[in-house]
Amino acid sequence: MSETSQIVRDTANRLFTERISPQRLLGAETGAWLGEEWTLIEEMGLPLAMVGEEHGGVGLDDVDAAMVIRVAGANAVPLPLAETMLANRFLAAAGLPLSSGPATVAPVRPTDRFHLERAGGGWNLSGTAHRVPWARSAQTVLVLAEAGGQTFAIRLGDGQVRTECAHNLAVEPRDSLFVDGPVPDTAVAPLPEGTGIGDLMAMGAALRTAAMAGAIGRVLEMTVGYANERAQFGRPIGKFQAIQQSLAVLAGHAAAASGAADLAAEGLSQGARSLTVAVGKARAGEAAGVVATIAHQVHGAIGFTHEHSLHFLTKRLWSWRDEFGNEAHWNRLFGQRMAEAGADGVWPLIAAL
Amino acid sequence: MSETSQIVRDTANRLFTERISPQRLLGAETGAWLGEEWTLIEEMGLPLAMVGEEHGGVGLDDVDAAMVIRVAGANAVPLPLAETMLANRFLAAAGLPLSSGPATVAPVRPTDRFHLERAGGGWNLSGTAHRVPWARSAQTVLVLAEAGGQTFAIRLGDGQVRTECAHNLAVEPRDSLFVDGPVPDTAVAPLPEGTGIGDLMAMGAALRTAAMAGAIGRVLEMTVGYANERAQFGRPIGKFQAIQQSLAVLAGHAAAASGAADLAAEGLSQGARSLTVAVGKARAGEAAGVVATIAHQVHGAIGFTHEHSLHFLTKRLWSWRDEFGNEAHWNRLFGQRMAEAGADGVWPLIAAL
Amino acid sequence: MQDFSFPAPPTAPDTAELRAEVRAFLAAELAGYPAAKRIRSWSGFDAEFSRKLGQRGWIGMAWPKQYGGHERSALERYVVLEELLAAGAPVAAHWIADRQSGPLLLKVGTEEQKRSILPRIAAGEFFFCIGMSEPDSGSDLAAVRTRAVPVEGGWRVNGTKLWTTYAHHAHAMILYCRTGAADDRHGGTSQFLVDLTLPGITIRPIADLSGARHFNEVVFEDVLLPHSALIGQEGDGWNQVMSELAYERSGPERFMSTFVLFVELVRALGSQMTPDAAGALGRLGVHLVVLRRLSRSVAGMLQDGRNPALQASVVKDLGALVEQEIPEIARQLMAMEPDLRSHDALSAVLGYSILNAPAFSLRGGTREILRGIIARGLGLR
Amino acid sequence: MQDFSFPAPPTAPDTAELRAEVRAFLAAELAGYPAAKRIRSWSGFDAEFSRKLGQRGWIGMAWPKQYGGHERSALERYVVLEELLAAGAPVAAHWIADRQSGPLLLKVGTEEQKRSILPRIAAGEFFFCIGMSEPDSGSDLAAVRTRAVPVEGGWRVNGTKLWTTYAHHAHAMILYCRTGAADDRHGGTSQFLVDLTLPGITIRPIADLSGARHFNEVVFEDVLLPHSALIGQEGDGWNQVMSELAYERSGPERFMSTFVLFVELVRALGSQMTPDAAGALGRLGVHLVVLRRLSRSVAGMLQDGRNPALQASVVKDLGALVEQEIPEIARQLMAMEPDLRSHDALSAVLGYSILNAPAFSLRGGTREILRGIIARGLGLR
Repeated sequence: MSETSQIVRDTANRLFTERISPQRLLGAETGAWLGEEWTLIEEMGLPLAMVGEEHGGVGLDDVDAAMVIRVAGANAVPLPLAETMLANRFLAAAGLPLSSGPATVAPVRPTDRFHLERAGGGWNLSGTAHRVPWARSAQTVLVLAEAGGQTFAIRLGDGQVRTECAHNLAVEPRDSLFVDGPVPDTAVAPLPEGTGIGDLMAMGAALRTAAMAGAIGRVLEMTVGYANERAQFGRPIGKFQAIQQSLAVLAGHAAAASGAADLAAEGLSQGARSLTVAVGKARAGEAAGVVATIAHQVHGAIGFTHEHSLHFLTKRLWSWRDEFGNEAHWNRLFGQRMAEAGADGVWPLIAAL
Repeated sequence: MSETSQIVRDTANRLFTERISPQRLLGAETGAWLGEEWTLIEEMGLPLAMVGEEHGGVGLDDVDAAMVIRVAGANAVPLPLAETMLANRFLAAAGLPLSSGPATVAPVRPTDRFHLERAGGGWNLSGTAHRVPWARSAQTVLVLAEAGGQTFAIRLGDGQVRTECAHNLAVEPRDSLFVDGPVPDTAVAPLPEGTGIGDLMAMGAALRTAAMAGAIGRVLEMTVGYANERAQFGRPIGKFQAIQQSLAVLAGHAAAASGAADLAAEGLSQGARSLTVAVGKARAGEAAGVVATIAHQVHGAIGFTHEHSLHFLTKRLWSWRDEFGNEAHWNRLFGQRMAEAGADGVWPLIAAL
Repeated sequence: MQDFSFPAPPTAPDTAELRAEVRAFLAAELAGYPAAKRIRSWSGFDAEFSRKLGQRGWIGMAWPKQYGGHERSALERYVVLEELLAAGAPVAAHWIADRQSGPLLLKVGTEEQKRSILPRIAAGEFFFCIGMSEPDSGSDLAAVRTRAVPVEGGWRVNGTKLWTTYAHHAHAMILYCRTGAADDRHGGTSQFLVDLTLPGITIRPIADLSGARHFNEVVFEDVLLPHSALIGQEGDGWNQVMSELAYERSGPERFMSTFVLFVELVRALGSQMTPDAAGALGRLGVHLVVLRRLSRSVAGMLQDGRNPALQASVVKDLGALVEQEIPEIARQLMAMEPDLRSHDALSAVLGYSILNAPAFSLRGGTREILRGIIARGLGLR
Repeated sequence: MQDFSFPAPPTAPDTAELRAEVRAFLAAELAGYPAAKRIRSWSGFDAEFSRKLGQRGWIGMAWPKQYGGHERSALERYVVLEELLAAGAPVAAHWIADRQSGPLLLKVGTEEQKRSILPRIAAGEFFFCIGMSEPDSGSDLAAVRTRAVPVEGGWRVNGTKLWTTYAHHAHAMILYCRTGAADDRHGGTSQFLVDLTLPGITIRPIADLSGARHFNEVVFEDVLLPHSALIGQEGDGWNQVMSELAYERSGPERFMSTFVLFVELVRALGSQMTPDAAGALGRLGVHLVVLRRLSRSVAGMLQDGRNPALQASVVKDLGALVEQEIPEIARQLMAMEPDLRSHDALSAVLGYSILNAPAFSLRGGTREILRGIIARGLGLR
């Protein structure tokens, strides 16, 4: 890891660890917007992490940007950092102004699509996207839509969208977003040749993979710590072989999730062309379920309460694994690539990753 | 359990336990035919267990007949007892003479079919069936085939079939059977209305379920016994919690397999109309894999040797679970029935079993 | 190695009529009751509904008539239980009392306790909670610290019970606590029948991870219990609790907690199910059918006066796995995001199931504890 | 809690050319080599093939040239290993020597040992077996009873080694045995370089459950070893063995044992794969890709002189699960009966895989032992 990477990572980690307390997380669950924390994050320049300096960004390496999200995931940061990073990346690619506040992206589900067409001097955009992260809080919504065989980035502001509230299991906003109306020419720009909606899905998946790996690492620490503290039958439960074997399984999946996040981060820049993003999201998603199950089993009833912090992480794991494509989605995609490669092409395909 | 059932069960168990030694099992693996044991089994009347007294059989209750196969499974009896019982059942149902020696049945795979047609004064039968149990040793082969919308039983003798040797993982004969030639009228008879080839599959599945439950029960005993004997790190491995937890899982699957075999046995008489056979074969097949895995894990290297007896049972479990339809086959059938019943019909369907 | 066998369930008198009666009742009572509520299953609390069940004679079904029971067979009772669960009926109010508090009193209670309490349970008007777990005594029941000290006129209780489900709605608690020396792990404990309105009892809510309230902390501060509150023999608490376990661990509630999700999944997949989806669903159905067989077998053994604690542990261990597997399979088959508050029934039901699934292998004996019991039965400990 | 991290694998000098070279070699050498033999993978013994690999410089690749090595990087070596395994090449003859006997000698052997043995290993002409397990010492390595007693001119060895893979084909054994007090569990052991042609050594075959012979029992009766046979320090056996484990547990052979079945499965399913089959296959592929990443990371750490024993245990534990899962998924997808001797490649390969899969989580450290090591690394023991 380069020195810059280390500094960014440590600084972000310090900020999140200091600020994202259980109280703030409980507040976020009741719908509070953590404005102070967002301001601090903006002051660090993190929302511009994935934008090159030539476009006014910070120009972090994509792998380092993913590491920031990993650290955020470990702290269950209840803010649209990944989404704003992504939105700005696409805005910059299209030559549109960056977002000056929190932003989000749409569509985020493989089946949702917007309809964009020329209307008068400008454009008309219509359509609905569901499960859009933080739509209610976004000052800018980046929408991708296809028209005439090209993919366009559309920069929408507050007044141009209607949202309906919905949530993931961690009570993070996952809203429905409705658009139907004119958009000025200045807010619409084509993306570079070869960039498409699939890239948004893939890059979102890569960042969720990073977040899951972070959360899983923290869950491992918490669970080992708890096992060493909690006594039953006269000794810490971590001394019981049954618990030890379970925690070893947890650690194995944590290692796999970490490797998966590394693979996904390395593929991030390539968007939908990257198979390692598919691999990463699928593998980390599988780990997420196993890890949450074992962590709760070891924590027992106490981990099942709202007071204990475990659920801030496990509820996110149960949510994130299904966002930007669940395991079945990405496993299937990888399987189809193997089928296309044919039996004798399977190994070359794997060895190239 | 009735007194008769108890007597049949105990007598069969005594015979198998006394006669089916590891040496005999090793002999069977090298292709030896256990003629003495077969004679003793015939003397007990077991091949006629599923034929009513009015047809010259023993007239055991089907549930008791399945129990005999369960006991045989527990002892890994390498003889075509289930197949001969089945063949005789169908021969009797068609009014054809029973088999006077070992017999088998065909087809046994969902995709294999024979072609039967009128030819001159008699019939012509042609076709191939694979994985036919003990075909090489059978004096009688019962073939089921459809003609003109009816299902016929065809009684073939030694000279009328050609076989090619193949085996399951326990090195039990699972031969390919080739038929192509005339069959006299006296060897062909229609089965009662409503009886079809599917019944043969289902009844075979029910008996394999019984055999698996027997073998699983014995594997549980052997593995617990071994865990209590084998010492590592200064105490019996059965004292280690990791082993205890694994054996508890094994015991759970053994209980499920036993219940599955009970369900299948109760459905045996109803053949393909019985959903409990589907349930039983699928559940016991799933248990078979888990049980064999845990048993070998606990036994360690010693259980992996040809000298130790564990493999006589585990190799049969790995084979039987795939015979007469594997788990996927029967699970799918049950799932399709649920789909046909519709969401609100699922519970009534389950509660009726 | 103890006997692990599961005899065939008793062949009951024909239960078809009873079953039809229950279904008709539920169809009427629960018309329009949404799947998002049905999924709560036996965690759904509705005192009015319980009262109606009592009026139909479906609580305390197998108890003697002299105590308000109906002297029906265990299998008839089983039919009612499983129909309630399959429909996702809100049965939490009376469930504990019907399943274990009543049977405990019937077995070892005083004539006075039986006469005063059982008829009210059977009427669906008197609800119980279980006072077993404590802050430092979850899996290790013998480590309870709550203590009842003999005083003039009865007992004085001090201590804290935790995870007491629906204590805030219950009328009474079966309290398990120490009455003897602290170093006598199993011998020095007793059970008491506690009126929760007594002075000195404080019930505090504990929110679960989804923010819902059903757990409580129940604090006893110098609570005075009359002599008549003792259940069974002083010092016999451990044995009495152990004999409750087969009731607690073998019923259909131990594998049907996500059955409503299963049904909604079949609904969503519809008739154009792929063979693989049919296989995945079929497998779950297969597991449920076999579990039901084993569970009914235990019900028969209980009716025959046997103690199938081992078999009950097997049912609960296998059952929790299937209950937990259903949401995992559902989300892969449907590729949907779970959302507890969604308008979409499947998403909401899935969300509820995912959030609650971890509890299935904790409540009523953790997976590790159950497997330890099974290992002991195998002769390994 | 120890460091569990897996750093990014080193960015090697471009290995594309080497990889292409190996593939071309294998395509030529293994043309017509059937899948039923390829599935034996690193259990397939072919001395001639090993010699050819030696001639290509693909054994002892990372060792110093002075000992017959080729001073290639760990990642280059990894490329060769994984290409061999992916093709199912018969590499058993030299595998142990290349993976751990050679590196052990290189690390702690005498100059004489290094000069006399390493070049012959690298030439693919000198094969090793491992003398660790004993009848009463499987998982509990510290319980070995075979003993070397100092005598004039060297050591006298008595005892029995078990499960010694390919001892009957190997030239030498790395013997792990007791040289000190029996009550010093870890301290009193040493390692020796044993010429298997010495008098007093008897090698007896042990058939595995399929009747195949690769295991042996190796009995030592008053076998005299010269002083020069001692490897490393007397009494340091335990530590030396422990430092071998990261080599033994992290390589691609720990997750590719059924890769040939995986390939045949893709072949059988063909291009008209259902989405669900693609999902099941894809998932296995995903697991393999991630394992490969972790395994290459460990190779990099080994090259850097670190001791990633913990990470290696993780790779082996996760890897065995996938190796074992492949046949289970294959049989459900194809609905075929496994038959070791079938003419049908898939059935034969499946049969071999099912019969051998149990060994994957036993050999080289049982699943329970590995998880115990991981738990210790987590700070739980």
